Amino acid sequence: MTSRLPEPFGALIDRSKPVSFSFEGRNVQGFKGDTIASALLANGVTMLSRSFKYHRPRGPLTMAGHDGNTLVQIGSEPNRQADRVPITSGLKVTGINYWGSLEHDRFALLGKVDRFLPVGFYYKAFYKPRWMWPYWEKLIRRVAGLGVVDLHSHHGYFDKEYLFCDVMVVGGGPAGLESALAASDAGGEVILVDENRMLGGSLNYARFDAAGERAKIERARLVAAVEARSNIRVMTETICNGAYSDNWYPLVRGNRLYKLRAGETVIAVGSYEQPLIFRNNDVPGVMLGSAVQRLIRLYGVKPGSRAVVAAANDDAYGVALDLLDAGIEVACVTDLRSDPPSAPLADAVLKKRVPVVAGSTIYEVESGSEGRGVRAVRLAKVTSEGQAAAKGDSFACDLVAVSTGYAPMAPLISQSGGTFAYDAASSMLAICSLPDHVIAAGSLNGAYALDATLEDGRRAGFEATRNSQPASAAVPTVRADKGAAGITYPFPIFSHPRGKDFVDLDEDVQVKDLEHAMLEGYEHIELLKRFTTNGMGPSQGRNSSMPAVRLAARTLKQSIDATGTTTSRPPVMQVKMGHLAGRSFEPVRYTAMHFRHLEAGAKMMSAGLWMRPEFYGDHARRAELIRAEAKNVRENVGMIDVSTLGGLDVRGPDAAEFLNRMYTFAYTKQPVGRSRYVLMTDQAGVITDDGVACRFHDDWFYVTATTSGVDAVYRQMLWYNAQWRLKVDITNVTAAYAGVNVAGPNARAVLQKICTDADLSKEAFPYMGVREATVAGIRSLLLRVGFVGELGYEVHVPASEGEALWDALMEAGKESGIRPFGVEAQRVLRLEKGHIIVSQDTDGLTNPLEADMAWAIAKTKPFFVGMRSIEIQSKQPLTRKLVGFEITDRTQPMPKECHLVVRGREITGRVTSITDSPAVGKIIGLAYVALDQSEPGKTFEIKVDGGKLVSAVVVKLPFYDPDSKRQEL
Amino acid sequence: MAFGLIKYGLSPSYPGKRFLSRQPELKSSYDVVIIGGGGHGLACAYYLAKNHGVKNVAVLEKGYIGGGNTGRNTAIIRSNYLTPEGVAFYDESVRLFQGLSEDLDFNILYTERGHFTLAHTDAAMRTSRWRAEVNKHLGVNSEVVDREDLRKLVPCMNLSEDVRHPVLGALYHPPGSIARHDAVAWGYAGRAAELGVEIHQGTEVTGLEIEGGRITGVVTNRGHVGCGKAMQAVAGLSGVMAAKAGFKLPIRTVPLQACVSMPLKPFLDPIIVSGSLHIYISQGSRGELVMGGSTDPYPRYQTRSTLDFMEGLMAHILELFPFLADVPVLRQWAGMTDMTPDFSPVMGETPVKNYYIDSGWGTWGFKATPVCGKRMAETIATARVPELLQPFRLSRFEEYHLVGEKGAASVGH
Amino acid sequence: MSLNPIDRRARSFLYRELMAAGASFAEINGQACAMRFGSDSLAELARARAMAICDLSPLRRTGYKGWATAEWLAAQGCRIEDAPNRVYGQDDGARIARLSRGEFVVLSDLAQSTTLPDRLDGAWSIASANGCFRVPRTDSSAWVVITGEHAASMFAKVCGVDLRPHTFVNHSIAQTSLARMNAIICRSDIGGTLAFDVVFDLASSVYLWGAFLDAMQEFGGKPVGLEAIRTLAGV
Amino acid sequence: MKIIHCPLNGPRNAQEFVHGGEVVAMPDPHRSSDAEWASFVFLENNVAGVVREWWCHVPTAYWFIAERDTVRDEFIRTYDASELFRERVEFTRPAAPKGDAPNGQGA
Repeated sequence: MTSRLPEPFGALIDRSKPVSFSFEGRNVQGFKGDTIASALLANGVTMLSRSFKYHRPRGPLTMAGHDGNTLVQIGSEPNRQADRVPITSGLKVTGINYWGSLEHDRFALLGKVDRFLPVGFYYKAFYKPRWMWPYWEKLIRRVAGLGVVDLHSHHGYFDKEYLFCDVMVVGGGPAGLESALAASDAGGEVILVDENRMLGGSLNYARFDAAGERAKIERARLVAAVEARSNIRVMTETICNGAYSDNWYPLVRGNRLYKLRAGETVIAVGSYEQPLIFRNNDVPGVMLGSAVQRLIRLYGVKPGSRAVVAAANDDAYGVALDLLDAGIEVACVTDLRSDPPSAPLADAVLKKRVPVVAGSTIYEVESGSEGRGVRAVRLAKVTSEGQAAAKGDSFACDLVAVSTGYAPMAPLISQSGGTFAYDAASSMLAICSLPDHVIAAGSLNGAYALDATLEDGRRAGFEATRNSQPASAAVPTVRADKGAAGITYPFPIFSHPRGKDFVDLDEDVQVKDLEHAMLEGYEHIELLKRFTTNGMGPSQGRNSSMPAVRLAARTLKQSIDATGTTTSRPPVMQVKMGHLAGRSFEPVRYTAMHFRHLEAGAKMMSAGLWMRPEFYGDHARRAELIRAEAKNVRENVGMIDVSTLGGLDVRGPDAAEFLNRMYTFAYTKQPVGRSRYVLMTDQAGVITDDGVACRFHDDWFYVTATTSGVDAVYRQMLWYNAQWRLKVDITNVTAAYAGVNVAGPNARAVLQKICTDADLSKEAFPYMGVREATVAGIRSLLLRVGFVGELGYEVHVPASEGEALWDALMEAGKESGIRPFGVEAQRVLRLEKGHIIVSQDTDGLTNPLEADMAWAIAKTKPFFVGMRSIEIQSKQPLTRKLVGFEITDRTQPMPKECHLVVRGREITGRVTSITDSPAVGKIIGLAYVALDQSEPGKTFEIKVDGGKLVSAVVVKLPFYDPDSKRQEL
Repeated sequence: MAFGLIKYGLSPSYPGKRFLSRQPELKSSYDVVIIGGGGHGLACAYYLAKNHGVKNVAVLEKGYIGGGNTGRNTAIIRSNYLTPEGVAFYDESVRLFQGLSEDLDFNILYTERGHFTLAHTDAAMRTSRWRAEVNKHLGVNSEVVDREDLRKLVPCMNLSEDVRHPVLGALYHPPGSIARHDAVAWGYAGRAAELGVEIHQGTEVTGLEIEGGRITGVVTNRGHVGCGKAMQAVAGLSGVMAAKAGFKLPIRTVPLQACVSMPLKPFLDPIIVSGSLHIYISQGSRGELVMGGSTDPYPRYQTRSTLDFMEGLMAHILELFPFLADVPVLRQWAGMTDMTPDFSPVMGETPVKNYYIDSGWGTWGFKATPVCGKRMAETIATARVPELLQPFRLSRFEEYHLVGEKGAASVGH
Repeated sequence: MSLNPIDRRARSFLYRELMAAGASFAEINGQACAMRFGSDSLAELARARAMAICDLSPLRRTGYKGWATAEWLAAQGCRIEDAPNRVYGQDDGARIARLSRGEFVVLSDLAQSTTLPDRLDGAWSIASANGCFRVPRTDSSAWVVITGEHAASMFAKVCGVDLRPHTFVNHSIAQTSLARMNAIICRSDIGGTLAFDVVFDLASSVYLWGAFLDAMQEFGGKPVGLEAIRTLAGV
Repeated sequence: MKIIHCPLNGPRNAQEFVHGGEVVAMPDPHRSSDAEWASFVFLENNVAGVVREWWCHVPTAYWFIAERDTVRDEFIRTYDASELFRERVEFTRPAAPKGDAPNGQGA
């Protein structure tokens, strides 16, 4: 039974503050500062999870969030890391990925039949007979997968903040602290980021001298110095979770994602201690030496009572000394090296009469019932690389600490574009190139001996600020021997005839799985990874990719570099989707009359960023209300908010020439005081937008554009004139004007009431006329337009006065029964007049000829955008044409927009707009049909719901008021 | 326990057989050289050998097989396109996929999940109906469903109206499926190799040899290789290879990104796509959520991930699935896609005689792997472009006969 | 007795938000301007010094752009220099923000003592325009000022440009994206208090107002009236 | 995220910009063949290397030109469009062969 150690052990825990939480339903006591894993271990709970494939018991391996063994479910949060998440009172923690209970997992059976589950087994079976696969797939999905999502948990508040600094230092260990100090000497702003609660990194748990004093002294010195610097901002419990272009870094802390832009970056994140591979190396109780030290020093947890230490460097002996200090018996140290060199820590261990077995490795762990814990360790003599003789002595123990080597924490370096190559001298990857503005320091940079680490930190901090250093200043020197050589065992893999020698614990990949995959031809390291899923699990290969590379290199008889390593991709650590989403910003634009629409019960709809009234009143009566709105326009007077229509001021001596080039029509001779239709095409001749151009002065056109098109139109205009350099200025004044269209036989009467300074009579202000005037005391632009086919006036006023205009017109129209109408009624009305809506009646390829709008193309202009493409297409036979149609037979079901026009198998077109027209009294619409179907009088068939064919007849446009008397009243 | 696995449990020595022969020396020439060992190139090689008896074929891959977009895409398979040409083409692909595991004797984990393309605007609803009608007319199973239907079909999705982009309905395509992308490449490679096709990894084509307007050979990092015919299937680098052949393509190379969450117990069966929100999401067989969006905002020959992609993607996914806020994301990556002006592929003949092209796959190349391989093999073997591929010819652009799929392909993948 | 915004034709797009927050209004330039919130003017002043937002939409402003605009403004007696993205103060308190070689925004002073915007608009006409064109900024753009020691930290939550006082010096301009909407941010400290004028799309007023209030919550930020801002300015 | 140095606004996050495509000279719409025109409209150089392209800073609707390495995704140089486009561009129909050829588009 493990238990707590007395102070000074347990630097992170506050023994005065007990915290109780629950694990698998049973109550657990810990202290403030404990992680879930440390508290559980302190209570003798060593099994935290079940493995992915065989559902074997698993416990902490790294105690640093670097393995997948500690994934747990916290309430509605799946796959949280128990060795990182601090306990809080009442926390409800459960295990994941079992059938039954964590203790008794029925899926554990899979471990017994693993012979039948070879690597990539799911590729090799289950697909014959075909109908069986869906059942197998469901089973596989149920067995796979880890945590559970709670479909009813709500979206917590996450947000974001931008950060800026001259130098960011990632990693608060000895190298990082020295870097930050050196960088701050130059006076710039430094941000020091560390994922842990306490600065110091390895100084907090590792042992650098026999007495165990050095770390304390250095830590005290460095932390005090850093805290004294006003230009160093320290961010602890903050994960630098990726390296993106141009020194752009996501920092995750609490519920906030910081996005940091750093001038220079010092990456001093250190290295991962690497596991030793032997049979049952996954049993709870087998840990990295550094994990043991973290438990003892940081959490005051006694992880066992009798330990075996596997060593291949002097650090392992530091672990042994720590174990002894913690009152844990060390059954033996088995050193893989045939004759371990004399070294301070090793000598101290020998002095303490701990049996040291040289030239031996762990052959296998003998585990308790169903692999729940360590019972004993069986050693074996190392005969050659990765080869061990038959079993040697066995040592009873309940804890195995493994310190046989390291690997640099590569992700941030590789993500920022740096590269690594294999360094045979140290048997580790070493940095061989770095991108600009990124500097590596500490053990990540191969500096393992503490003095070298400190020097390398100073050097990095200096280089990060070189530009602000006096030219004379010399780069701090770093000793030649940085202590990387001989600390990592070159081939820490001892396969076992009976397997369960796990290379990747996340995915239950054993040595033989990798060997078999290569036998099958998956030899390229990426193929090997993808086929075996080695390194693809929650810990992303931190512990497994290097061993896999070593194994592949040996099997294929090639160098590590030739074998290559797999690419590291962001994020560095798992990150919540909520962090990435943050407080999402979804812009929305309101017109001046927006709240009037709401007050009138409008159903609003999105139109680009804008909100527009679809219709007014009760959803249930939608169709009826839309008809009534349309009817009121035809017979009386209605008003629609057109503020969202794009508005562009095109001004200057070349204004007309510019419009001539941008639009298909001709504008140079357009009289002042008149408006003219504009149709825009792109260089491919495809219709992209339309509107009207109102000429208020020789040098001033006010051009309208579609609601969703105006921004693109504006940008296009600026782009073209950046090349043409005409004397014209283009200004997007969409938001500047609120606009309404007052339409209907009574429009003039209503408007004239409050339009004091303009004669609105047909003679003074004819159809298509435009002028300035005062309406309800507001200076306005008046446009006589005919989109809906009735006498109508668009009134455009300064946006800040739009609501007042709306109120005044509603008031003035009261006695004539004016009613607002929405976008839907407008669609009906314009359809009755045969006007197209760009993007509804056109698609991504429609040219003006297909849309039957040749009339809108000026033939003799020297140029307009799209002209040449239209000319080319005009030489080809049309494949389709937009026509008006009507359906007289009321007994037939009414087609819907986008129902197809078919001729047997052939699809000749589609309905783009259709309505049961109140004014025409028929079902009318627009449709694309084949050319030979496009003559008025021709009939064609529309395929409606249920596959029924409805016939329609082509008619001339417009459907309503053919000679347009009404709009020209 | 499935029978296929019993031998693994019982035989004393490992019975798995090598699917890729150790790399042979390059021959001095081949009847057909296929440039690019992705799913498309390998499938083409397989069908050349199987359907047309053309076995003197070399697939030249500069990296490892399936290492390009085959191994980077999100493995969605569907045929709910917009144009009759597109629907017919992808429909044949879906049919081939359905029998592919047996055909290749390799489980590609092809699983029907159902595919929803959400509509948040009335314009999107119209496009949905358009696609549904074209699909149905050509015998492809698609229909428009409204919000109420969605409540039943995807109960966990947020269908409330008080969000910025409320869901109005969707295009529902029951045959929509997912598969294991690598398995498709490996399966084709294995069978092609069995039939005598040579697959050369680590073999980069650095130049093309063209005499009198016809292809005669290729130059590789391993020396010269003669050929009677050649096809390029190098999505992402199509323009670069075409330039070596001396012609231009209607293609921009634009990165496309995706990401996966940590594995979760199954909760989401269908594939959900939203064009307006630029997202799609499905849950793979291992339990991970596979998520992606639209292509990057500007072209480049690079596969570096960006943070802004993840930010935008997650903001919108959480609008549809707020309960995923605490789900951890594990890994993101990118591929390089061939974007064409009409969002349709470019296949078939080129200005260079006997030099064929398989390109313009944008974000929808994986789902076309079998049909493209089969039909390009037919094209190469018979020197006749089958009707199914005619609409996608390179010359359609100067003829102004584009195949407009933007409405169906821009995010749907 | 406070003026009701709807008693005037011209209305700030924010008047509903301001009323809901308890503003008392007074008439400025023919429209209702939020002068104070509640009765504790000292607390409001303190807030303005710490973290606050104030709607200045009723205040006069105008804009001009075109290839000959700089010359025209100079001819009207405006003092402007060549560097774009700088605010140039005028003797009468008006400020001219130079957005580019050819585009300018003219902001009046808090006391509304300057007549420059009106003078310019009076002097300009399309007939006489020669490479200089009026931009209706009062109509197209909302105007708020964000003040207080925490202002820069608040911006860091909605804006990707480094606006910290020592990097974004007084009279600097950033034309950028705020909470994904385009905006013009001018640093114009008021009586020693850090302050940013923000000029942005009028139609997004309600959206951005909400985004600002949400972002300033952690700093205790709230709306303040023009009086508090004027007190900062000592007018 | 990339930083793009806008000639007007200085260094800004790439999110503030939109890409406008490669700078290509428009062929004379009256004197070029149909094939030449279609190639201008649809075909891309899609260079893997340094390209000269249009970028727009959205908040200021400011178009400028950037030289960018599409393989390393690095901006080499950005400058105002007037460096390339100095002359007013005229268009004429062949019938009236007055004025300059319309492809005086610098690029």
